[in-house]
Amino acid sequence: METALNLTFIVLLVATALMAVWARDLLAAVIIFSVYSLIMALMWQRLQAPDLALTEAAVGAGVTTVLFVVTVFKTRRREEEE
Amino acid sequence: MDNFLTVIAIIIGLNAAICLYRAVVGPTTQDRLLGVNIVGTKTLVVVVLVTFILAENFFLDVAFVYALLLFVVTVAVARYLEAEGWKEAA
Amino acid sequence: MSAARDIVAGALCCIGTFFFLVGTTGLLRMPDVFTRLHPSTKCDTLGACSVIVGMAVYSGWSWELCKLVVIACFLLLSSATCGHAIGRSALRRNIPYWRRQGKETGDGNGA
Amino acid sequence: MKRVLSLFFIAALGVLLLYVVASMPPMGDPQTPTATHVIPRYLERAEEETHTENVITGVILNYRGYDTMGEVTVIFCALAAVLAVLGRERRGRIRGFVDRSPVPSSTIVRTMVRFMVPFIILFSVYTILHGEISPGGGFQGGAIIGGSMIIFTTVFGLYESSRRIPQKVRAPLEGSAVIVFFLVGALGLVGGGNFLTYAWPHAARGLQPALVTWLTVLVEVGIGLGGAMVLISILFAMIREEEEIALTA
Repeated sequence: METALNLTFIVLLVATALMAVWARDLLAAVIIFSVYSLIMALMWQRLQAPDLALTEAAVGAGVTTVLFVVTVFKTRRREEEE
Repeated sequence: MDNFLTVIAIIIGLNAAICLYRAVVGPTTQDRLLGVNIVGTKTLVVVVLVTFILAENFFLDVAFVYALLLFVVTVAVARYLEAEGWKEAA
Repeated sequence: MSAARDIVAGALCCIGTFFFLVGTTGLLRMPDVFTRLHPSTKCDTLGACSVIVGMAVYSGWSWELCKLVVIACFLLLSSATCGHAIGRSALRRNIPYWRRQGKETGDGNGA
Repeated sequence: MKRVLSLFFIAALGVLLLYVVASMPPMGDPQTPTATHVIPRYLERAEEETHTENVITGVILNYRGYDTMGEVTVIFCALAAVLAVLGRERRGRIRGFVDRSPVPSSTIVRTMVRFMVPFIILFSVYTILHGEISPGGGFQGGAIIGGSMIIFTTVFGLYESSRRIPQKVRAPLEGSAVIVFFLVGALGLVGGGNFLTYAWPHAARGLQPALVTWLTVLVEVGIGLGGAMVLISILFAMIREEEEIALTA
């Protein structure tokens, strides 16, 4: 039962990481990456590391996402095709 | 009771996985943002459930920060999307 | 006493999960952003609040009860605000509304 | 050819890493060196040696104080790098991207943010000050303050936000984490101990626990304020439009 819970969220984590890498639209990649951070915070809490979960939720999901969005708006929206 | 809570958490997690479809595919950026908000709410509930599964009650602080930061991210990114195309228009 | 508390908490959790399922269905099946906002934010708020209130019942009289109630109140306020912000940003970016395919009325207030 | 080669290298690296992972002891195994040497020492002695109830805070700020000081310096260097590239704003109030957008922000969001931001800051103060008892601590609380300023800036604009936290308040506080850490470390030297021992061996015996606890709280507050100001400065430097200084400055 516990294994199933862990497995569900690990699969979600890997899926979000792959989607963030594969996205061509950089804004979409940033937004999916914030989901990755949220699920990572849940996994840290699952591993009984609440301090790390707090850091991941505050810095990873909150501050970094907004800074990335600002950067995307300052530069280009689409990834360049080869 | 612990097994019951775990089953509920797994169901909500699978729900979040389905909602992730909207965050990944969603035709407009607003769709993606909505998907992030929904997935975030679901993981927030799972954080609360995991707190009671592990019976470590001070983990609730994590849920608190989670809720606060979800609000911050959604409103900030929505505001930026609102102001998006004005440079080209002017 | 403890058994009754567990039953109430379990029932609230089941209600919350049901509303989560409804919200997910709405998020997947609705045609455009504005209609998707409608089921997902409301059902998610209700689902999350009922699960959190269920956990508050489960924890009994303690500090956790206080924290959980505060989280539920915050969620009640913030989720609605987030929905409003997303909808407004979609409106300002002129994302087209969904129209029924069969009968094109053209002026936008038909169907 | 290049593609095949890179795929081959990635596959080889993956196999190597999986092999290493397979030879690692299982997670939570009580027979590993970490579980037999380090953890029991921390769990048994941390309470009496560091006088903090949260063992993690004790380990981070007391046992591994040098590491944390390095991390604080790294954060400060990140701010220095950002400011070296983007430049600090000159005196006066500045405008940003969302300020000059023709679309004003919504009344509902404004009201909610004005209502929420004090509670967010209150919770971050709780996180900083309660960090030695419950999870949390200086850097987490600082990041939450940074989040509250992010939402305030994006909704009310950089003009209003930089009026609330002007540069002459922000600039001296940015280094407070490093300064407080070094001062507390030097205080240990003055008292006759080693650098960063948080201890005065010659002080009265009854004074020692309270002293260690209060110094830990002081370091937490310093890290929290410094981290928050660094994050806010990075945000302001990034969303600022090029030196557009308002006339009423």
